[in-house]
Amino acid sequence: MLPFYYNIPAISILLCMIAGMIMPLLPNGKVALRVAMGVSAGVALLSAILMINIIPVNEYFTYMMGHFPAPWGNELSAGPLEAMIAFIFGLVMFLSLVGGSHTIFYDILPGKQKMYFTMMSMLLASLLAMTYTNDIFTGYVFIEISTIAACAIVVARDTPKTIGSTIRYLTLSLLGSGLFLIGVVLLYCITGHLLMPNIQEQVLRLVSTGLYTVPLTVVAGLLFSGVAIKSALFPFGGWLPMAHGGATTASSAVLSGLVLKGYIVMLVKIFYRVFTIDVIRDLNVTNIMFACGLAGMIYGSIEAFREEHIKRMLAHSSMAQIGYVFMGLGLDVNLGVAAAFLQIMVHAFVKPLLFLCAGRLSEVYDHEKSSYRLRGSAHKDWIAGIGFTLGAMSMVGIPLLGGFTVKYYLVTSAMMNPAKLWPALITLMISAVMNALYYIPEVIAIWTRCELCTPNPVDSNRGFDWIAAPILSAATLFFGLNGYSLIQLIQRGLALL
Amino acid sequence: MNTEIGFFKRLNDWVNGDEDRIFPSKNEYDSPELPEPPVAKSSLPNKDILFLSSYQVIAITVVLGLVFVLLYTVYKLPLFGVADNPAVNEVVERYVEKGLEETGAVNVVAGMILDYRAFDTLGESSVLLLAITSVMMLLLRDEKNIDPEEDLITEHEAVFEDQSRDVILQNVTTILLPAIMLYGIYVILNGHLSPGGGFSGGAILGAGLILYATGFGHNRVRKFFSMKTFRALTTTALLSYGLLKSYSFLLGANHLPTHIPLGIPGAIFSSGLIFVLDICVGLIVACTMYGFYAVFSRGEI
Amino acid sequence: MNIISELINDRFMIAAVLLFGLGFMNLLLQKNLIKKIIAFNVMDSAIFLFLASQGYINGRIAPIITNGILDSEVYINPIPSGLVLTGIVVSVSVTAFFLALTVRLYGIYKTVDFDEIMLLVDKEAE
Amino acid sequence: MMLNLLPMITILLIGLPTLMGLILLSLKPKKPQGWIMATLITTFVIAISMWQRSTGGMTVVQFTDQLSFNFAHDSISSFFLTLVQLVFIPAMLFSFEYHNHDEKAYRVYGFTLLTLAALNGLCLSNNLLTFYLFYELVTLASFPLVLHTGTIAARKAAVVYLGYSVAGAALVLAGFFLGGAPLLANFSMGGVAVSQGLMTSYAWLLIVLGFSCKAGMFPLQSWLPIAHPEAPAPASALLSGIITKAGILGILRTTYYLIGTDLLIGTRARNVMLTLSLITVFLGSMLAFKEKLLKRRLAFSSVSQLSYVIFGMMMMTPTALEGAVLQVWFHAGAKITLFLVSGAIIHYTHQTQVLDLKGIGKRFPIVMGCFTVASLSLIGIPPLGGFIAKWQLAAGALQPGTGLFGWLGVVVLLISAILTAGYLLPIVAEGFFPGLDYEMPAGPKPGWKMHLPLLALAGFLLIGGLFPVFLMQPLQSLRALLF
Repeated sequence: MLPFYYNIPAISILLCMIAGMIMPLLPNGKVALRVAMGVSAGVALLSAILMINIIPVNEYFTYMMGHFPAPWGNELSAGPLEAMIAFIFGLVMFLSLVGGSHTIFYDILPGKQKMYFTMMSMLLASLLAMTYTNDIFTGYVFIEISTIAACAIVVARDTPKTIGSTIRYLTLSLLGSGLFLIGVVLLYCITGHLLMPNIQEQVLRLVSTGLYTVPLTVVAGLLFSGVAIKSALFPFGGWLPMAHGGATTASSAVLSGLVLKGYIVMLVKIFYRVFTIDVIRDLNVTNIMFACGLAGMIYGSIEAFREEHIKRMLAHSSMAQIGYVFMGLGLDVNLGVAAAFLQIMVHAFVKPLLFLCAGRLSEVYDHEKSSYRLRGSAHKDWIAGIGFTLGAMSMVGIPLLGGFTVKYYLVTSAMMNPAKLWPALITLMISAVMNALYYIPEVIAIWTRCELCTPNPVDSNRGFDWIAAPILSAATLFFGLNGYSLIQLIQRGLALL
Repeated sequence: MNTEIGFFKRLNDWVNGDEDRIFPSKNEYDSPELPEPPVAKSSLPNKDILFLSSYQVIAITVVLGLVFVLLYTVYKLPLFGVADNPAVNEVVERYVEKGLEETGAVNVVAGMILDYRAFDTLGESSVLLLAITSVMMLLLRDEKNIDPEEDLITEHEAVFEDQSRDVILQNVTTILLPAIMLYGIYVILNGHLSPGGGFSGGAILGAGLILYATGFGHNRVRKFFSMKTFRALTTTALLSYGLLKSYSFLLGANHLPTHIPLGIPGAIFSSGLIFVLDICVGLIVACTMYGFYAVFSRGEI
Repeated sequence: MNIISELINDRFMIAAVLLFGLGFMNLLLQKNLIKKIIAFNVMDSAIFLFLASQGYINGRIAPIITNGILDSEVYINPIPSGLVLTGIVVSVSVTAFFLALTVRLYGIYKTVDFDEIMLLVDKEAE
Repeated sequence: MMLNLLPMITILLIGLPTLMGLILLSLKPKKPQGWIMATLITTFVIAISMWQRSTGGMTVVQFTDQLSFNFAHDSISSFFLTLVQLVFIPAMLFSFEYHNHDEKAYRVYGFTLLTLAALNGLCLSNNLLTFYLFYELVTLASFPLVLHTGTIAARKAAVVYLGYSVAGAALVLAGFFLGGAPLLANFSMGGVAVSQGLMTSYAWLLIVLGFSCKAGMFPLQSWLPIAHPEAPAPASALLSGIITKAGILGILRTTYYLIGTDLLIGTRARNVMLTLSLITVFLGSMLAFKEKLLKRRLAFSSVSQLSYVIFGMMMMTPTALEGAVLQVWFHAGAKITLFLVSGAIIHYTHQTQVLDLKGIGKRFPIVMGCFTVASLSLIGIPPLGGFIAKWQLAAGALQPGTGLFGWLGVVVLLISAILTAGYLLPIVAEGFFPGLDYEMPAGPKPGWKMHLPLLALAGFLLIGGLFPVFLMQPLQSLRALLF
């Protein structure tokens, strides 16, 4: 009989899946929303318990899904890092649902709301599974689940634009999962295992004997490019802005904040637990990551600068932020990976904050999304205005906020690798300037009073969706103030992977 | 940026800060006097064509490169059909040699996907749920998805079907349907004993339903298989699947016995959960297949 | 010579790779959405062929223990078959989703040409 | 000292203007003038009362073991702090009359107060991180001032201003990250002087370049002539008089309080800075000379004059540093006077071109009198303040051991002084002696709210020139500490 908290990963995944399955039986969308919110909050709670239990003792454990240990049965594995990520996933999903609830019922037809929440729960389940899995084939299955669910929550709004962007999104995602699958298959062919620890020992044996080096490199490349397509790394990111910009607010928040990150977390886990990071660095995959990351930072910033539709602008900026993550991973130093994870966490809070606030602001002038139509909206909805301002400031990299901490640690880790110092530094600074150039005018715009514009009457039964913005802003501040201790935690977690 | 300005002109402008030709000055929000936002990307088509031409070249080169890399990899991989490739290891041995006593399934593959690696299969079945849900999300008729002429066509078809049924099809259906259904059920129930199982059997059942629908029209099917029954069946099947598997996952992980009798290997009521799970999967697949057909053909079940 | 025999020996895997490349390229290049879907299915089937060929071992039988022989030397590798089963289901579901999107887009724009649709979609006023 | 005033004055100097500004922006009171003046005078009194006192550091937040959020008040702080409070009062008083027909005036007042708060925080901050935070805040708070009129040109100008400032800040950040440990320390007299070698000097170069963007040094000067003509006159007066000084303070802090001069003397980085500053001195004067638009001419003159300061600081000799600080004071006074005068002219005659200012002196004798005093001080004619500043600069440049740059600097300073006379005095001459065929157009005259500030500033320049001791004495003690 294991202590309870060992069961938490499995329980939280199964909880989300079962919640997704019972959605069709629920009477209406409101109830479904409550269930989905309850589930994600529950996941956050459970993961918090898990964190409390394993972070102090720095424990890493594997968990059999069924009666059979590795290498025969499926397994999950969890440590401090996974626990933190899962906690953030649950919490942010909850907050996005809370903050987007009003818009969901505006954007999505009543007949489809239950299906929408099915998708949301399944999406959370797949994200958790990708975080926790110890078995690459399970990883593949849940990648597919998250693909379908993500496309579905984009298309749920059901406008021609969303359908079109979804088909673009789906096509590229299929390419990505195809590459990932063939990578998994090749890995199975040369190692004969599907569970990470067993593959790892085989891989180490192969590396030591020099057998199958070419297939190994190809596998690493395939897995990386599959994930890169799905997480919108620079050359493959064309689908992202339309998809994220067109979806309903909660979907955009979840997609930009969590889904893109889920794949990266799994990729890092594969790199650490399957190949071991040193092998990956010998195979030069990190250099590709680094280059693509830098390119993505510049490209995303420029595109965002040229965009005037506010949500698409945020989506472009997500591309740039993903570039930060891959740059951190590509730096070849462990602190860089930790900084990348810090960026994942910070961005998982900041981007939903921006999306939710942008959604609320756009509701002030009946769902206008182009920036100039948002003028003065912050005065009508000052909570969202302040939230958006904070988020933008964090993106610009004002001290005391999360964004600055991330930049600080990225550069600190870049200092450890002189070969990549200057490109990293210069690109970071350029993209910081670009961030300022498209976020600050936006902020000024929403705070500039506009006499000609006629705001909608504020409807009274909005419920509690205003609560999300303050919590997310608080989280941003928290990351800004406690960066140091968090980096320590993350590094301990990485060491255990 | 107009291009005819020479570099030195620009440099000069920049130094004494004249018109900002160098600095990309963006109107952060257009003036309120503008009645409409500038209709974005009027220059899109030709840009897009340029993009395409280069895009195709890039795509072809990328794919060719990929194919060559993969071929080289295949050349490096272990030979086809030899017994001593790394994939044949203790995992396979245990699946084959202990599978019978541990899962009670004669069909090792069924034992593997439904017991050893059941978590994957759970995910797989929920993929089916997601698929049918998203298809319904897209294609169910509602105010955002109305196509009058298409509806007209469907109406005419319905009328046409009611008046003149295809006699051959109907008779063949009446003869074949019982056999198909029986066969499907057989495949499902024998999932743990013989090739096949929930997925294949479910597909057969779904095919039978589709044949019936084509022969006798949806209204006949809807008499016994309406939206309500569809929801109930899929959800209950999937739920029971999920709950049962969660039960065995959690117990198994905590090294507790599940108290589910494995029965005599080879008997029809054997191999514990696998039997039940096969039935659930079969139901899910059958409903999904028919659901796809119905929703695609007329946007309702 | 050795290479030739190896090529002949590995024909399934090579065919699988070629099919994969074919599907991949068409998925990228085809303008017609239906053809894109077909290409996607070709790609997946190629992967399944690859897996199945990996699982096969000369002179062994399917892993269904009817005659009570419990020796792994007799049967082929069951794992790839299971993976193929999973993969097939996934690809069926994705295909259905893809087709549904295509139907909707055809209903809106009366065309299945991906590029045209994308141009029209980008022109949509939101 | 007996009791630590620091927390109180910090809260008052930063909090009070912030509070007032936010109240103005949110409530839009009809008659805010009294309140604003009360705030400004309060902060002024506080700053004066803290004159030349130095306190220990006060840590507000401790981020990591090294990074902290820290305030302190020392001699340099009080120099800049007092100057800031000193010039905000006349500028604000002037803007009351300048904006008397503008119903959006509350926006200008509010953001001006916010800028004041940010500048105070800048003067009080005790390490580079804090400094950087307030530096960004200064940019963000002064951005709407440029944006105020809301015309397309103003928007472009605002975005240009934002872009240049943020780019500068990014350079600072880059250098801050590069420099690593020595830059995380609190400011201390003479710098920490750890011999970090090349990396530190390049980090210093990055930081100083970043700050000098705000101070309008050559590669990054273009925002001044774009932003100033668009901003309302009091705002542009503050921009070029004080906000540019934020960059100067940054350079001073990094050079004398973080890295330490003895590490930098003779490095390539320092030579680069010297060269750039001299180029800017010359270039600015030339451009101002050929410029026809009054406010742009003044902006270019700021570009040139501010590089005097940078040159003085880069010489790294005690006298030159004195000259730099004096130049900061007197350039602020003079340039604000000039901009306010141009504002008065624009407000009452709507003339912006230099050529249209014929006979303006006959119309507004007092105003143009102040203009004359300010221009004389800017050129460096005794007995006005500017003379002392430039004298000290030249003397510092000619101190032994300065080498080639010393001589070069003096020459460039002289040429630029002549050019300054060339682009400022014709306005005065044309203004007062338009010739016989000039008949004075009738029109409204500036009221006391415009006259009083101008007279006060002119008087400040004169007194500063006559009795510089009240600045020299603390400067003597400062140089004793720094060198």
